[in-house]
Amino acid sequence: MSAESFAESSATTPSSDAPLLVVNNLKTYFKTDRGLVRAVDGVSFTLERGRTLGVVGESGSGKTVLARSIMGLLPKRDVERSGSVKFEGVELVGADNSLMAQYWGDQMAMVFQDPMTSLNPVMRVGKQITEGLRQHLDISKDHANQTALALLSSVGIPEPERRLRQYPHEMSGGMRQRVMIAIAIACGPKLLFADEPTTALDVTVQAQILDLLQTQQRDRYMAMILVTHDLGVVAGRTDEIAVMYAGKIVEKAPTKVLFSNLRHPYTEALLSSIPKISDPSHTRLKTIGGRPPNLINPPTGCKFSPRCAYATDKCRTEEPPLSAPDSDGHQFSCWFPVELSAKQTSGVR
Amino acid sequence: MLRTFTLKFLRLVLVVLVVTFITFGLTKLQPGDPVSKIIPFGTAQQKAALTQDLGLNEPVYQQYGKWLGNFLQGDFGKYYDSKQSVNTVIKTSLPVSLELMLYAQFFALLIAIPLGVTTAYRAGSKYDRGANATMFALLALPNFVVALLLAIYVGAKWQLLPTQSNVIPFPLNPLDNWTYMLMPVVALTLGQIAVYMRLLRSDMIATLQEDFITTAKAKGIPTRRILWRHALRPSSLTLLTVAGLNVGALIGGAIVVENVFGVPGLGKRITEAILAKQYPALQSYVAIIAILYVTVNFAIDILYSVLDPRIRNARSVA
Amino acid sequence: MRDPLPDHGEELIHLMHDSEARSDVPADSVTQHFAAVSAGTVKAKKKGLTIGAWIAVGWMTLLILAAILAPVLPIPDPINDANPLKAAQGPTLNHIFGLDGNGRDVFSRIIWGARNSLFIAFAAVITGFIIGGALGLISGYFKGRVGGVLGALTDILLAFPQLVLALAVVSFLGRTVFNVTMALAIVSIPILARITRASTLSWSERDFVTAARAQGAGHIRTMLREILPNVLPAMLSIALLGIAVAIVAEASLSLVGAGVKPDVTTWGNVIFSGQAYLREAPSMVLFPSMVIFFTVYALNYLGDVLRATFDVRESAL
Amino acid sequence: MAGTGKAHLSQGETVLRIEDLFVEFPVGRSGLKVSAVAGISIDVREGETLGLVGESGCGKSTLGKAIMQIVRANSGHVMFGDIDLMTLQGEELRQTRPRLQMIFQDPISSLNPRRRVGKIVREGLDIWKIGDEASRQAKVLEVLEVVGIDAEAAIGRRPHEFSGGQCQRISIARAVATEPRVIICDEPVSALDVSVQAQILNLLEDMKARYGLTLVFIAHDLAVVKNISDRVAVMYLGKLCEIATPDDLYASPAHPYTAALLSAIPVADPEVNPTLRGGVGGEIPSPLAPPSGCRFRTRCPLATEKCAEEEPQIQEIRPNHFVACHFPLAEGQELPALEANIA
Repeated sequence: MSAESFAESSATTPSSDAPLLVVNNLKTYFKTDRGLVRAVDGVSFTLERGRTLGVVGESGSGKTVLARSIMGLLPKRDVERSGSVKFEGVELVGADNSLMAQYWGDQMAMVFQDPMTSLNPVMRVGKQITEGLRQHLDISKDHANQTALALLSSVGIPEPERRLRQYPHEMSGGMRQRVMIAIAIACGPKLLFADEPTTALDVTVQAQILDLLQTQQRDRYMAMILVTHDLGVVAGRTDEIAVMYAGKIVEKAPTKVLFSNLRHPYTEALLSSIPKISDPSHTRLKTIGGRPPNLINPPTGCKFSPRCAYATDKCRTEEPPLSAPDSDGHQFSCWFPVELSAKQTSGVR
Repeated sequence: MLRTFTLKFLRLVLVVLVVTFITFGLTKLQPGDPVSKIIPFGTAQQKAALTQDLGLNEPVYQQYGKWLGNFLQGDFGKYYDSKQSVNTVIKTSLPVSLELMLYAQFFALLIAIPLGVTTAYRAGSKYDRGANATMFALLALPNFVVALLLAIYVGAKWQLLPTQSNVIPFPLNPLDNWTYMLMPVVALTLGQIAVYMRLLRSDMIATLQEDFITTAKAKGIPTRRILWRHALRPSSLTLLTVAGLNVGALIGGAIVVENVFGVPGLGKRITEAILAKQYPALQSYVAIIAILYVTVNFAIDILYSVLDPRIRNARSVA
Repeated sequence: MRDPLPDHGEELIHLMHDSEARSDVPADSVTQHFAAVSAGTVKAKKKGLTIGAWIAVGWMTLLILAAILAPVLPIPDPINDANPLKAAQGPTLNHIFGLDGNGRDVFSRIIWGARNSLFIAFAAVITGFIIGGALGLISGYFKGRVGGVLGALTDILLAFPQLVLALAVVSFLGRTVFNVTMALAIVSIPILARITRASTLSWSERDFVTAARAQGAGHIRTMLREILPNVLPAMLSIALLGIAVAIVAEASLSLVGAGVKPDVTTWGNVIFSGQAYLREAPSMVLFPSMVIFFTVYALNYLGDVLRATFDVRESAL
Repeated sequence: MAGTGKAHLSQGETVLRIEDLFVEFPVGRSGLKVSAVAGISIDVREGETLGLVGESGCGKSTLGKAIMQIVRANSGHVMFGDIDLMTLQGEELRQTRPRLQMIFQDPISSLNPRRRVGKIVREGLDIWKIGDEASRQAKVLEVLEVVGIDAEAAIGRRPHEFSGGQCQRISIARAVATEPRVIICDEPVSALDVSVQAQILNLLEDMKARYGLTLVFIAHDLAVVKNISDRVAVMYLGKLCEIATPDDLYASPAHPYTAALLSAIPVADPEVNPTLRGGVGGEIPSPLAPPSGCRFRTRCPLATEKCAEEEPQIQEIRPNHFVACHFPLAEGQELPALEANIA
């Protein structure tokens, strides 16, 4: 296929010894009329090259803000961002946009949720792909067009020549998301964010897009952060999963460990409230009582305590820290983690 | 595409017909007999002859048909008394008004677009708030107030520029032309700047919040390019339409401004015709303005569907 | 009870990405004026009015009170108390706004002018509000043939440049207060019809309208109880701006000699009569112009506040 | 896919019986028409929950609205008891409203932001003048309490003061207030977070038991539909593919489309390799130009020429398991995995 055309780009920087991405105590607060919204409230993790991290949470958990905060895509005004994001050892928190622009699209890229709105409606698809290429790689217009063509076929778009000349609205949702992926991988980034990349798509198309993301990620040895609310989406496609609640990571573990040995009551509740295809019809669902947390005046102690079935006074007053990783690399923040024996997730399917 | 074009064109024709008919009907609704107004002291015989002459004894629709027939053949009628042809008047006054409006439109957009783009980008900053507050005040400043202020100070008090002018055609003497045009153009332009700037600003702010702008940013595209290449085009589509529709306000403004400065344009001629009760002439003027207005908007409508690919191929996708 | 901000994190992101399709663009100068005015000066805010809004309310109250009380106020008669010997004077202690070309007190003429100008503007816009509102509500709600015909009707009315339409009506029918009011009403009907129609169209897409129909609510009940309360803020805020535009239009008509006859004191007539004395006594033009400016500014501002309070989106135009 | 035919309609009593329903929409001003619902027959029995499932553009929501007569169908019958709703107009149709209710997808949009919750829930009672003032008020309090809303506190508030899940509860309260026989639920949980979704699904089950309701449950999420339904109908491009009891349907789908849908669902189990399952490529074709014969054939790994020429009729392949396919999958037979997936 087209490997040569971007070989030069993906092989530019020699890998340094530092891990690809180290996020340390990242906080992102929004200033609003009603108070400070703690959308991301102290998140830390490390991501190695070529690995996949799934970030799972419900709406309001801060997962989308986290992705954009790491990438520096949030507006500067009314946003407080602190902590540290080191990309190959380079600190990105506090970097100005002109520095970030060298990373954006080149070193790190993002696929957004809604392919309908994330492409410029009045610009041809080809232009939207070559634009980024020509910004970062010093190549001719012709060369860029050739590369775009190769990219489109590599993301599985038939008749790429014709598609290049089309506008986004002339394509189906699945095709548009493929174009978005082509744009994101164009310059051979080392880190790809996929923010709910399939939520706006139909089930059958969703599977195709997830497969595509996975093959591209492996072929190009990209690290990927897959943000989603759907535990099913991350289950078979990630190396590690972080579960977010109220702006914090409440549990983080290698994917297989998390599903077989979950410790945080929120993860447990989340898993058991999803209807399972394998359960018989009319199976009574387990629910999580209460409401999602208020991010302006979050509850004291453990943020999940007001909704937690196991909560005690200690939970309501003292906030549990994220534990150090155990031998499996499993971390969780809970005073009274779910006991292995009490697990009710044997039939997770 | 052709089908929509035809449909829109038919609509245009229909609107013009209805508009001219309503205008025509209005002249018939007026109290009193026009003949008595033209020759109040004429004999009964003279009046009857004039009635005959003007075709006033025919049914309204016939009169309208006759007028329309003449109008379509380019005969816009005559003034009652002087028998001066409306065509001659239009020939000299319409270009003046068009020049005035074109200048106003051009300068308004020239100033408003960069202002709109930069304030949208720096929305909430001191610069933005300052520009915005100024424009908000300008919106409340009727153009006759601007015109009168200019006339009082620049014209009367400081005598920097001539008021009560004769417009020198541009090809004859560009400098004179501009000297006479400057104040009318400024009076007409100020309010338009505010309208366009605020519109573009709010559209740009909305566009800048769109996902595809984040996509462009995430591609590493420089801000300048995002603003001018990615955001301006989708935002300016609304501006384009409004600029077309705004021709209506511009015409109204031109009438007022021409009167304040005595610019011999169509607006001045219209008000003269009103005061002299020159109804046939007036009717042609109104018809010409309506046609001008509807045609400009027709053209913009077409231009719009050419510029916005979503509309251009709406049918092929659906 | 919903928490103040259950998921503001995402909400802010959504705010950043609030992409409402702007299918409907403002179609005439008042709606443009409206869109331009409402293009976000006043920040959406907490309950209560800002200082600016209070000043605007104060100004309008003062003006309306003066207009109503004009006959009992201790001011000279605007028409008959003429003193040709003291024509066209600048401001003095006795005549704070000066005297006009006939030696009449400009201050008194402005107050009486407010009486007539505000009456014309309010009456015109209220007429437009009722007729245009009804037309817009009906044509937006019944999208079929009825809506099409009414929509076409408003489009035709809108195809006239407004001032030209008003000029034509007044010059053909005569320069009376009634005719000027009607001319401005005719101008404001299609504007209000259009805004109401656009707003109705977007609201009637909402599920709660379908839900009301599914409950068995008739058309009239649905229109009046479900849609109208939601459309009203947009209508009111454009009506406020419409009044501003009508005030300017009345003055413009007078200025080109096609307004109400000079024996009725309106702001337009006051300015018109001062035009001949620009050199001698610019105050004759300046003061009424300033009053018009403040009034239009106040009305624009209040319209904007109303829009921000009720979150009327410009895209709903 | 599928097809037409009525083999699956039961002989006995039904609450709703839809026959040969066609709904067409004009496309812009082009003069073209798209059939959102293209000849569907289906019935709903007393007290059951019928699940309607399919991807976007399959016509499931249009079908729901056409049953409600909110969208008027072009032809066909909608028998509600003994009455054909399609023949009713104006006032006669209005009279059936309290017996047939609807719940919508977007809980925020389905409540009037300018009215108070008490008034919203009372609307039906007020329109139909059911009972006196006191009994209406009592009914409002009752249904609000039943759906789990603090009634006394809620009636004076406006919808924006409630969360999405609570708004959906209020919608349900409004729907049951007039004591309907049937409620059409149009994607009632797809706008909600999973934790709230479970609450609403449980609530619907409770309401059904308490008020003896019959539900038509429209959704795109197969797991949700399975959880709540007594029978599930799968739709594709305006036609019916397959209809069966959920346990049977999900265990051994007979229509290749059903099988593809099922295999595409992401499973929350890391042991399952998602790329090694069967599936289908491509996307739903434009409803403007639907494929000839079986509408699914363009994406079907099993399609033959026959599928292009002949539209399959609905047939019973097992007791209470109907499918519209020329080559239905046998029990245990799996859809061939996509080559692209294996590669």
